Amino acid sequence: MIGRRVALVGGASTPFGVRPTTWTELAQEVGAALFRAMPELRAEDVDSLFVGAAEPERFAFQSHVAPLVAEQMGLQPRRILQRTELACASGQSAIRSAYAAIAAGLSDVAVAVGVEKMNLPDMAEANSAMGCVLDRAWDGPHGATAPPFFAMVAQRHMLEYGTTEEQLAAVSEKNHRFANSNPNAQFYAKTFARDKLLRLPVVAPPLRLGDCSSMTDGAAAVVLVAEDLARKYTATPGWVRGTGQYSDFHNLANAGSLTDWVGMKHAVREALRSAKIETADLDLAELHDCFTISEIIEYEALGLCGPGEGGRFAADGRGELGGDLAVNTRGGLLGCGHPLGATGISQALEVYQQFAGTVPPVRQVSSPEWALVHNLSGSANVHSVMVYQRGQGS
Amino acid sequence: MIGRRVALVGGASTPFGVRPTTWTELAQEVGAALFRAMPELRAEDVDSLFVGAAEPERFAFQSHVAPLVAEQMGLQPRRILQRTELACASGQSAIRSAYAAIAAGLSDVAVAVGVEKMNLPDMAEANSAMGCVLDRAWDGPHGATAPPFFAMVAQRHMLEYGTTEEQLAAVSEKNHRFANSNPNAQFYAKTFARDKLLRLPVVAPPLRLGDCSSMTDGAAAVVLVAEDLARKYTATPGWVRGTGQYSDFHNLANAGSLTDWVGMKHAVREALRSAKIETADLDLAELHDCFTISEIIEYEALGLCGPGEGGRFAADGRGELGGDLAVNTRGGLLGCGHPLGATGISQALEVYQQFAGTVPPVRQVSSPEWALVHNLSGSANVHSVMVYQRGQGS
Amino acid sequence: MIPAAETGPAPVSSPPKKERGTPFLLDFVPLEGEKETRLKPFFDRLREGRLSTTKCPRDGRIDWPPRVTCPRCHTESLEWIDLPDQGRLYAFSAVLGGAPLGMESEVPFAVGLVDLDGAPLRLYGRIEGRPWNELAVGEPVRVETYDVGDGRFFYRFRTVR
Amino acid sequence: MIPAAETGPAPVSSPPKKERGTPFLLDFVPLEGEKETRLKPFFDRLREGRLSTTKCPRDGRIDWPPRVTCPRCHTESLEWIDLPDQGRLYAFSAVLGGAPLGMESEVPFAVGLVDLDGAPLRLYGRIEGRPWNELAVGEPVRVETYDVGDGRFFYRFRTVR
Ligand SMILES: [Zn+2]
Ligand SMILES: [Zn+2]
Repeated sequence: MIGRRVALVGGASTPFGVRPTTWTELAQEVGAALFRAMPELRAEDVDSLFVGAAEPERFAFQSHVAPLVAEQMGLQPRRILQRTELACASGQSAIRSAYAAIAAGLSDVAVAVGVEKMNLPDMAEANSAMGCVLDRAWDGPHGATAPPFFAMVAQRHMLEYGTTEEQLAAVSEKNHRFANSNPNAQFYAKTFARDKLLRLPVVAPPLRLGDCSSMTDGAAAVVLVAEDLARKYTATPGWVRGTGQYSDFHNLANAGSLTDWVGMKHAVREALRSAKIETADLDLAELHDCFTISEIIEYEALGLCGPGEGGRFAADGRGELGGDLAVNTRGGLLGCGHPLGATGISQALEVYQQFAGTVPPVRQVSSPEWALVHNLSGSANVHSVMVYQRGQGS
Repeated sequence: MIGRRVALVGGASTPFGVRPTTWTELAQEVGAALFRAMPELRAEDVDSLFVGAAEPERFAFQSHVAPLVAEQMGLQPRRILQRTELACASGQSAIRSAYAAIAAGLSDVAVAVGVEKMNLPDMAEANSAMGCVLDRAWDGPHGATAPPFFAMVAQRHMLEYGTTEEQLAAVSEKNHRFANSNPNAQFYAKTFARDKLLRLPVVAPPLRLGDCSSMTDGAAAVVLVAEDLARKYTATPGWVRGTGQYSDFHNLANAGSLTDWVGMKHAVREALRSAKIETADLDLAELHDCFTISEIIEYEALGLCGPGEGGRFAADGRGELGGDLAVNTRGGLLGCGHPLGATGISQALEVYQQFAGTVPPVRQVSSPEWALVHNLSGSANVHSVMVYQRGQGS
Repeated sequence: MIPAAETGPAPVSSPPKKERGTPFLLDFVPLEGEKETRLKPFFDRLREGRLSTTKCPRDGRIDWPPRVTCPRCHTESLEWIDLPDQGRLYAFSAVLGGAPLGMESEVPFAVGLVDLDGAPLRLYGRIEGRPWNELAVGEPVRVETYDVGDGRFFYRFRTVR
Repeated sequence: MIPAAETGPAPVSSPPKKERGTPFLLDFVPLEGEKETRLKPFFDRLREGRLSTTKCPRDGRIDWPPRVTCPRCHTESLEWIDLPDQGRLYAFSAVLGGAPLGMESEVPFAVGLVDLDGAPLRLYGRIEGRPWNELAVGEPVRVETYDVGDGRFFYRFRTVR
């Protein structure tokens, strides 16, 4: 990094779930929630707006959403305005764009907001939208969507390492349990014991319903500011310290190993290198648990355990609060739902709230200093990682 | 600006037009064209990729296009990878994102590429895609697309200022004439005299076919690098000196004056302020002539003439080579076609080539130093401006 | 502290079902049901022939389109007000070709921006009543609501001369 | 100097026309006509029952999907080669619900990644022949091509046991 330091200073979220609202109304809701959550933030402070949204053109039949969101939120950006798209990682891409803009001096106060409305009158259309995240013309005609792809990942992991359905369920149970402390989570009020999870219907063998994140409606927003403005908004800024991304392939034929996520290792290494820390320094991590098998392989790619040991890591509770590393205290994608563009923003919001000490005690990490946020997108062909450090006391 | 200086060091384009190619094939073509045009560029130099594309989800039924483009172009981004969308200004947004990333030290060598495939088997579907650039749910059901909106802009400009069809045709004739020097232009081989233009069919009254840019397939790419790397790639870098954007409104009810583009004035002012120059310092400008009336109002908003004088400015040839300011020497959107995401990239490529002195003499500006690129998007509700300065001799 | 958003009804447990007609992603008309939008009152009023919008009770300003939150003070307690049913053409044009899917058979059709009488709103809409080449800037039009064909309602303008 | 790209046929003057069937933006199968893709030779070969791809004559490597430019050296002079019609299941799963539009009636269906015999390619595709719960990793499958119903062709795999 060369430019200014950049701080995450607050944010807000709408409830996630199957919402009786349009895409546009979700953008209004998150605007209202943001200004309620940050009474010291004035609309005219916000010079830039970065909208993370995966497929509004399809899910909402609406393009050019950046100015639409500005209008909905009551903002009038005068420096930078754009939407960033990276499928499931669109939210983090919006944050990264805000980070770069502020560091470069092109923005002082930026809002990064994610909005997605995935529950449509005809869910087959929504499934088609999910299908075109992969290589539509070559893999799509076969019926390529995320569940069968990640199911094959799980099958290979089971075959190569002996990973079990029970170990998958351990991830799901943990994240759903954390979601019971998060009123905005899609599954806030639902409990999922491991034996219940193992009886849920198979969606894409070997994955059951509880192994898969949901089609979710929701929006979330965070505010990032230049270093000299951070204290104006919060006593507990989360400083952006590192970033890494890696793109391996697109067509599934070019995926290489399904179980060794080389791209994630590259992205993690770059993010940790730029933050000048190691995995062992982390106090919490938001890992992209679009499927239970994802979190298991991410434990490995993050270096929390060796190749193939992710399932046991999960079953042994080493990703719990009080374990080796608290993973997905927010409830993860499994417990919160996965409104594509909003997910990465919601993860960053959890980091901010953990640093601020404002999450319910049942999921509060003790005095966290370092946090890592990871998103994969598509068929895990792109990995995106950011590292945050809690600001020292004012 | 706070970070490093950023240079535009080269680029390439596919032919624009109604192309017998898929979206994906266009991305391959532009990759090949880029590496042919810049033999000193190696794929492994490129650490970041910014894809400007307006609606691949609809025009190509393909989302998550950033890794797809990486695969098509033979790139493997290891720092930043994302797609940026701002409808008609998506290409410039990709460049702005690359600029911010490099200035901030997050990237050293970035490719910004625009791809769009707008000619579909059923053009009514493509028209629907254009419709959802505006407020789909509230203006869309009435049949809101760009032509009737800009037609109303033209009607008001004619009513308020006496602007004539002949003055509109002057813009179209100029830009089509410039396009005759650009082999990649959609209308490279077609000539349009003013009287011919005035006999073309009316598309949206008072606008005729020749007043409107086309639905176009095409791709273009440019390379931006950090200051210390510029000389490795070119003797004539175009330094990014300024940027400005402004977002006014989204729903058409909130447009305010149709003929006074306040948002463009804001964006121009910010871009010129950051570049520390004035309009009079400019040697060439690429203005977003999606319609002839657009260029006329842009003359005014850029301060080349007073309110309402844009039509006469055009008819008097003051936007010609040798006039007050050479505008759209590339051929503009009218002459080149308007593949949404590729347009902003193609404009930047023209700036680079003008600085390098490699365009045909018939459109070469004499020793240009300062260039401005403008894109509007949607219903001119967002304006995006960048300013470039030619590097001094090595 | 970041409170949970206190907005809107609680999440419901299943998405609304729709018979397959025009695919959603080619259907410009908004979904109007209570499981689909928090602006159902707007569409209920349309069904009664009333064009309405929301007004913020704090600042007294009206917005278009109707909203679920005020863009200025962010309150969610907005009031519904009926809009004038008369206005004047501020500008107009027509679609003579290049219509979106589903609208091709309506070509040519006129569209315009209408300054509502006595309300600070200039609405875009279809102009029915006379062909586009007989319209004039400044002429009066009235608001009308209509069934789009499947039970949903929308609004448009009609010439009065 | 930046030369114009020397790629592909010259622009043509009018877009291809298509009878209205499934909207393009819900139709996963590629367009196969000469006005739509530079990879028409691939689809012509599919029509002859041959699965093929492109090979770069400079580096001797094959790519998937077939390409119009080499991703390594960027040449546009690529060769067509036929691919093996036999392979083995590397991994598989099935779609038991949540299928995209147009595929709902095919549920449940099996999909898998197939290592082609003697070619360094692992292709994704539909697995026909036996239900998903009777498949096994490592089992042999063969390539077959088929008419998708409107004259376009695509490929899939079929079990051989
Ligand atoms: Zn208010
Ligand atoms: Zn090669």
